[in-house]
Amino acid sequence: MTNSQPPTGLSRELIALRAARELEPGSVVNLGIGLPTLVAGFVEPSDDILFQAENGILGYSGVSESDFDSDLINAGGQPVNLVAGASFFDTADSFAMIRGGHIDAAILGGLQVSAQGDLANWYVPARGGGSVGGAMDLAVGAKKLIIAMAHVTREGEPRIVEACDYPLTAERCVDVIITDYAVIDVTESGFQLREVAPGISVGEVIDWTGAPVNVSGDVIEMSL
Amino acid sequence: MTNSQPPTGLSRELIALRAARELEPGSVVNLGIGLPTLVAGFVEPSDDILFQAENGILGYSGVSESDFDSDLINAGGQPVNLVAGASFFDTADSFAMIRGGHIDAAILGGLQVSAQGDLANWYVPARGGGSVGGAMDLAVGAKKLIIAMAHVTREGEPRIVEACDYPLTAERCVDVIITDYAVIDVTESGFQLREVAPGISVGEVIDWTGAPVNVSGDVIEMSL
Amino acid sequence: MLAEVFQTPDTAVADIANGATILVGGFVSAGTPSNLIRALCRTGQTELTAVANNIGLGDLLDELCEERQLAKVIATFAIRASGTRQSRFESQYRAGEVELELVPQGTLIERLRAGGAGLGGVLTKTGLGTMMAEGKETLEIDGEHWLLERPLRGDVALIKAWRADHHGNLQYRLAGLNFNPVMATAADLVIAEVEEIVEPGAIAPEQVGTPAVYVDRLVQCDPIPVRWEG
Amino acid sequence: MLAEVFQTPDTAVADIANGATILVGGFVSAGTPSNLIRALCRTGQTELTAVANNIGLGDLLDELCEERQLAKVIATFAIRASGTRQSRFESQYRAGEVELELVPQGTLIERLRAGGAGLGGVLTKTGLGTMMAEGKETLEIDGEHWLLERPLRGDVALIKAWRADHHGNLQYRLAGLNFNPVMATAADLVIAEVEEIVEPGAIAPEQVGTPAVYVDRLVQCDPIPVRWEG
Repeated sequence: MTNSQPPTGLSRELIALRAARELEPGSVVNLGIGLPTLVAGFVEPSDDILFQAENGILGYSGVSESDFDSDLINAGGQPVNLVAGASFFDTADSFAMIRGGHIDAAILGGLQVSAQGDLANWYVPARGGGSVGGAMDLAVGAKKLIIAMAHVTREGEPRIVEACDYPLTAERCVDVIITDYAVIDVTESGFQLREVAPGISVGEVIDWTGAPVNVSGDVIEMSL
Repeated sequence: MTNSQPPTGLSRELIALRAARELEPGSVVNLGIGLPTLVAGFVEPSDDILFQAENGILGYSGVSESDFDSDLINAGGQPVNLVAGASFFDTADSFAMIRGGHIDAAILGGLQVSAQGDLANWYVPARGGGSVGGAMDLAVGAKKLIIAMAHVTREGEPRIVEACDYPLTAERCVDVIITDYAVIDVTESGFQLREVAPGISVGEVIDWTGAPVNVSGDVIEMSL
Repeated sequence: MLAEVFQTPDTAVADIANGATILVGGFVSAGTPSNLIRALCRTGQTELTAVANNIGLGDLLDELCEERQLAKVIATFAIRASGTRQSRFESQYRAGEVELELVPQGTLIERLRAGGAGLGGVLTKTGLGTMMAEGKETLEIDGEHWLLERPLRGDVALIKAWRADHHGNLQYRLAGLNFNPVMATAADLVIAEVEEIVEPGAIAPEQVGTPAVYVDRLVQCDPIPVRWEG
Repeated sequence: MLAEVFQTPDTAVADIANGATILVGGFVSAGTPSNLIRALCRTGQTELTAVANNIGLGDLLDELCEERQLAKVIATFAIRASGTRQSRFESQYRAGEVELELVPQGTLIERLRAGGAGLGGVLTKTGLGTMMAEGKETLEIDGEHWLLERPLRGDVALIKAWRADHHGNLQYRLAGLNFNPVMATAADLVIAEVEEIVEPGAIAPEQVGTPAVYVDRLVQCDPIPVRWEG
């Protein structure tokens, strides 16, 4: 971390695009509110990805631009379209699906991620209160947890840290972090840099990360 | 109890008829396998009783005499007819309904009932093994538990006893016992005789019951 | 057994008591009993505890804060991520005037299910090692740790379905199910707002989302549209 | 993600291993995967544990006893009330050749649900004070006693639905649901026998009983009728 101005990385849309590329074809995926919601717009129908929404949908295809039906929304309250072969269920069945390990991947927003994979994403201490929604269940239950977020706060503080000082969502749950600067895997031995965003250097990622980042492997530039 | 021959009481059908009279109009009722199943044949449509079956039906109207559909059976495996306004659900929802106290009354068969209302109805020690089905959940969950059974065993042993020596289905669960001889309430202070079957005397009920029976109230003859 | 049909949402909720715990179905705009919520506001009853997925995010539950009818809210979404707009609930919460118990969504629905299904609690990994575990028991079962969460019930449930029959069977449409079917199992008095009431048999037995046994009162209303303002 | 369609029940079950724990859906005649059960018999695999509502009561599960393929059965109905006819299972059970774990129906389904839903156990009053509580923990929570029952999962689930689409969504008819939807959540490999396979979209989203995420393999078969012989 330095005291200089943080570099400008990817837009929210490009973070979402890169996150979409992280999904396996044919997988079942839950998207958190905010940036992750954009991911649905970046998958191809041929990928056969089924998006699950906590409020009880398996198989929506993204945010709808057409008429609003109050009974057809995702967990962010946005109107959605359905794919052929979608299904509806109640919240108990939805979280049996989530908590029971039937979701291949979840992409959530983050406030902080620690070197052992702890996630903080629901409570900003300075604001208090917080809203938790399905985040804790998803963090515990999804087979693979991808965090899509800005690499640093608006104040230039790293969000990728040795230990979270924000209240946790869950311990040891994060597998991959996708930011405007980099793709970083959370491994047994801490953060492992996999990719850097175009225009961002390995040194800048290290500078703006609040914990050691292993760069020993092949670090490549993100393909977008 | 005497060593003489037990008197002949009501037929199974008349026990079922009397048990049917015990049901409140508009109530939701589960019927156990065997004798209790006959009860469905003795309620009037105007009673608006909804029968629930453990295997996932609310609103069957009795055993069907017509074609057998393998997917439309009660918990005893018998084909049933539906009333208008019936519903189907899975076993988890069915036992949420039962265990959660949403069934107004269950009528089950019995092997033994004790003075504190313990029920034994699933395991004959001499035979071993046993089958429990939904009996334990119904005994615990039904708001009112009615036991319909023969007053004595084939060998003339009382089934209404001070304490069960057969393995229990549940403790302190029975509200009413309807037998071929009598209607007996299980109260805080033990068995209370409410009605005797036509042709059966109060003395005979006392003789063939294996525990004290309070006869202090108005004991009337069953109206059938 | 037949559900009782009320002519107005106001008569359906008229006997809700001060201090009652009220389960409120719906998920933002989907399956939300907005007419019943507005009628509850009009009762003027106070010291209420509301259990709902969300408050102050485009829903009408926030209107209960107008006249300070809420003593406590149990919810999963209650505070907006951004501080630029505060709901009435959030303002009162920050002023210490109303209590908030924030619960993870999967834990909230499972606590309600336990309350309705006669189960003694919920054993979940959700919340372990977080603020949600503070003051709660953790059980070790076969070497794994689980958080014990308590069953949750209401005195009243206000729910919304698409259609009802006169027995009280409810049919939902699209994602209108959400919290409604489970909440219908977990309250002493269940009041359902529906768009249409039909004859028994008109809803196919396979399409009943909430069986008649759970529903006490019905009221037919045009839905009030609401929308997320996250 | 798309469920794999197998041409015969035999190919669908061919890789089930010796010693596997197999959840078998159905309730006597309703929703019973009889073609898959017969195919499992033909694999000749042994030391199997079968988890099912019933065995030897008109169902075909009893045929697994013909060649002694079962080491253990976890069920709610396994022994007829009358001793006049014994199933093969009952004979082998009485000879000490196969183990039986008898479980109350509501506990069995809830243990399976916990296994599929990521919950650590079931807290129920069912079985308290009976043989079913022997050797199990009892918890006191807020002054009430609850029996702690363990989650239950299978290596494989054999289930039966009416129709499937190619994604693996299943639709049930009448009382064919019973144990099938929950068992579909609680096994590593889920194989569904259906009467018809249709295009995605042909089953309305509200009529899906088991969402596609749970189903790995599909096989289309004419149902084999079975009937209770209580």
